[in-house]
Amino acid sequence: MTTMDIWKTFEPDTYYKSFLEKNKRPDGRGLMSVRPITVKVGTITTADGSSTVRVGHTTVICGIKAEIATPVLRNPNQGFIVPNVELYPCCSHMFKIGPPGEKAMATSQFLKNVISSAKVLDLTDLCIVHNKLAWCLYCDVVCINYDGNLYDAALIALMAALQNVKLPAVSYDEENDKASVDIERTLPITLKARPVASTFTVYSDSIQLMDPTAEDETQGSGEVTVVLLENGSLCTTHKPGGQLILPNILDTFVDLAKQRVHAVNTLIGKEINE
Amino acid sequence: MKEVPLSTCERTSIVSALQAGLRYDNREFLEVRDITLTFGKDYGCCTATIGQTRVIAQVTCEVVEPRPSRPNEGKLSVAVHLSPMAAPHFEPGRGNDLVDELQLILDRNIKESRCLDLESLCIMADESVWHLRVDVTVLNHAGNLGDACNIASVAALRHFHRPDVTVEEDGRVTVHTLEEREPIPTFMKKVPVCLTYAFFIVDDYCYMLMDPSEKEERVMSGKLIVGLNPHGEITSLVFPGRVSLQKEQIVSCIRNAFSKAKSSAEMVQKAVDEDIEKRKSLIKPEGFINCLASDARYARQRIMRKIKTTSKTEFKIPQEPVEDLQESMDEIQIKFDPFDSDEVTTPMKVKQHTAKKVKVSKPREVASESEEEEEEGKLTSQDLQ
Amino acid sequence: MAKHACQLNFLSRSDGSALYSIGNTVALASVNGPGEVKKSNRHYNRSHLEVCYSPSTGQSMIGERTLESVILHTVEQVILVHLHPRTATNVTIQEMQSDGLALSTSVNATCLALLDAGVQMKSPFAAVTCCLTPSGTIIIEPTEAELKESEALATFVFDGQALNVLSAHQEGCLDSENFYACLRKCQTAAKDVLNFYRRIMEEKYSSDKSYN
Amino acid sequence: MSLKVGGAEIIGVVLPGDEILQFNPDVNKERICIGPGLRWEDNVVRATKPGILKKTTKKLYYVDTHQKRYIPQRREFVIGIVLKKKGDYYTIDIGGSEQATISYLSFENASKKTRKEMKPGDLIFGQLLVANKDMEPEMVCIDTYDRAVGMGSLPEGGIMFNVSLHVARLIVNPENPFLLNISKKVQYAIVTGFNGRVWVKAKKQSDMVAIMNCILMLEVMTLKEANDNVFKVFESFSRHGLK
Repeated sequence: MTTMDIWKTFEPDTYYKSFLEKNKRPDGRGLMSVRPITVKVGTITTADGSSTVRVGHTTVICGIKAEIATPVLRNPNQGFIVPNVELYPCCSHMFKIGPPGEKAMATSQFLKNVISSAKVLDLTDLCIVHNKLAWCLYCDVVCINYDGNLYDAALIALMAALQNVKLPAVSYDEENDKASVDIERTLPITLKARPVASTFTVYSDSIQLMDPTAEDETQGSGEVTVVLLENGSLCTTHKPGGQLILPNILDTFVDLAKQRVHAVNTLIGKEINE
Repeated sequence: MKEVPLSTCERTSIVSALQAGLRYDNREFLEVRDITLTFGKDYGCCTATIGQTRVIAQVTCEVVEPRPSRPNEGKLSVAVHLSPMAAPHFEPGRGNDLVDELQLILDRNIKESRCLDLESLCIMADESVWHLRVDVTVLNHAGNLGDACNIASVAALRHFHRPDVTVEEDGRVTVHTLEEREPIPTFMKKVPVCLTYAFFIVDDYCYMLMDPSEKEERVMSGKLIVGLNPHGEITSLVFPGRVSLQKEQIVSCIRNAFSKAKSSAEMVQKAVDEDIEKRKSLIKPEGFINCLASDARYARQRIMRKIKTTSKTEFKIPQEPVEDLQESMDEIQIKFDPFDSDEVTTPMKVKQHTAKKVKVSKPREVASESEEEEEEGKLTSQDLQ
Repeated sequence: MAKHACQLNFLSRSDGSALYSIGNTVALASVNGPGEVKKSNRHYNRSHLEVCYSPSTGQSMIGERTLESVILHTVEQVILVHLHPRTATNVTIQEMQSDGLALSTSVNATCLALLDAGVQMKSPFAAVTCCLTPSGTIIIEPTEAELKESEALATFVFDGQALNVLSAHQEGCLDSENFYACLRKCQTAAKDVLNFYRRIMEEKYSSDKSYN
Repeated sequence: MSLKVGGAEIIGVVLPGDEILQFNPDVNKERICIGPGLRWEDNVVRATKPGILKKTTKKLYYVDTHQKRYIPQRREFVIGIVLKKKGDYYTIDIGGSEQATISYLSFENASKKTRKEMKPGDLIFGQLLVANKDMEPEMVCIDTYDRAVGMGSLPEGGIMFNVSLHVARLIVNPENPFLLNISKKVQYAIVTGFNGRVWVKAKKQSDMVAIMNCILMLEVMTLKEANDNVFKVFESFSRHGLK
């Protein structure tokens, strides 16, 4: 064990603070710089759409399975999209075996919220036959390695996987009330918006960190996530408690997030086109 | 959090008060606490209070497929929830004996008694029926949850109106919102009533109480919960062990229950009908806002009413000279903190103040005993006679 | 602004409780603690906080769990947890009547229940919900019908000292200009809510003054 | 110990976070004391609890809060319920977050040979010797001179009930006009613990229950109202006395 490791083990707080005083983080980044992102699509061949995303060390896989379902009575011309996030103990010691914990549930709800707020999909596009058949997209997001900033990584993975989805054509025979699926002919789904999330950890009134690692998250108190669309409008702000923030700090967050939207979306676009 | 333990003193004093013929809240043995029913903004939402016990019931409905064995009958289910709100020692999301008992009572009383015409809940035989679900949540546990849960769920069910439906040609059901079409009321054939009797066995003598409070429930030897309806039918009898009763006692219990059932059922019917009438005449129902009174306010009302009903005559203050009182007070106003005080006070011989002593002693002796207690500045006693 | 109403000390068995209503939304919150804690939840340096939200209909789903986590993190920041190590504080919220403002009503009910219980905290907190209509106007504390029509909905929780943002929750798209307009409007509304709290507490203690 | 009612100046109702006063020990030479419900941080004294801010003549500031949950404080007198015997100690429930302990030697005239025997469920009136946030509370039934001074296990035949802590603080004072008012009707002995437990003993069962109901009135009424109603409560119970 080096001296630095010992310091980190025994006095994690002062160890961490000493970096911040020099406007650096333990991994060498500045306070507002982000980690490199890599995106791969089609990594799961059995799924209808999939992606693997790495944000620094955080690795997330998203697989989308399309199933045919019956629309609900209230909305007879709409399909479904069901995001679900799983955090297994293999990705971090923070998570335990058993029913989904608070973090997994919050992330699932966050994804659901973003999809509906940003109107990522027109659910009527997923309807095959009015009041009879519609697509149901099960989007399972699994974290393989957790090193902070799950919200950003999960949303990037979900968006990349959605763009990778190819739905088979379905023909419906009205007389026999039978549907047949043509696996040869597949069509991508059209996305109406491509939101990108940016998460910040609030350390103190004057220090905020963009794209936090797991260490940043434990040292800081509370996260703020802003989700922006390409046109710059805010589609979700999520701040579940934690340290107080002044309204003008939100301003800087939004400005920084705007730059990120473009970078992330070009990255996904490039990968999809390859 | 664990439940606060019950001391021997609390246990014995309740029993000895019963032996003296009175209950802590000055009720008769067979007197029930006040019952109030309040309805929410939506149909099928009702809170019931019995004294400080408070329960909320909410009815929801959905269209489901019927059971293959009963293709033309709707479904009805009741679920009881106990959260730490009811009392700190309940754990969220975990069942306990009390929940099981309440669930059993409600299942038998409401579901299995077939008080609701389930056939009227059928939309299309074999295809779709209504499933009514009653969720009962206990908000405050101050004894007799069985009666409270029963009354709340019965009132909520009677109050409930389900949305109107039309069946399409292809067999699909369209549910209309309440704005589109008048909703349909539920039809309840018989109003189930639930009454709880608590038994205290003291020296071969059995005291029977109705509507036990939480403290009485913790002390009692056993209880009998009678589920019945005013048409003379018993729907359930729950008699959790711990006490053995004579046949006559149970019979008298049930006879008493039947005499009360009618008024209880009418009370529920009246409250529901009044609220529904109001809804028809008013444009907007008020809901819970401003019409739910807190437990503290109920307690206050109860005290005031008790006082008013009993004291018509002017009360006479005992003719004790005020100076005497002052004197005795001066004697006993010595205070000190054993940790702070440096003054040496004469050590006091501490007597065991037994119950017997107080009873047989002359007033003066009691006074001297109280004076000793006064030395600590924590105990007060006034002797005036 | 919709009408706020509150009743303290609503339940006799809880250490603190409050029935709170904004418009037609009614929530009941109860607080117990600081009390005994289970071994598995025991922290050597702070009180364990648990929030449980139960909807009026059936079991709690993922939406309710998110609500719980928002309230938990908000309360955790405000109450002085380090003053009572090895204890537990339970907050239970019951939805009584819903009209679209479940989050802000529950947060405000929680705050008043904490005040009623006398739990030590840094400052009170107030939640305000607003929505943006398609025509671009901002409605503070809308009804459910208004929410259905609206483009976006935002809820902010402010602390009582400097009106800084404790929690924020947004659904639907807002451009940054509208976002700040919402934030400012909610901030002004929060002042009224905090004044309302003060009035409620003064009422509670008004009887006490006559003791002396 | 008990606070003299009227001995403190009432400043007003405060909410947590309210600034009470600026106090910088380097600048301000006069000393102040801050009591429960207040916190000194960054040279500002702020309230942490809602309640009535009071100030005594000795510049002691404190917030008088209505609450039900007891948080043990050193030197306070409490009524505990014996839970079990554990070696040389009894564990006692005092209504706090942790169980208190009492050594069997902490009773008057107790020695290793003549140890005090108590059964689970017995009531005990004692004082807290140790009570802070980091330690288990410890109770004693003797003062520094090894005298019981009224502490010890409570005799049989009384009646015990719970009240809010502010009601307990109110009636802990024996000069309280309310208690005196009750005493015009019956003679009784009362023991009040700061943890909100009250033990009352009188000759007749009906009197004890009536006293309990009188004291419970304070929960929902002002002192004046309750005082006016004391005799009416006794009247309503008197019919039982005849039985």
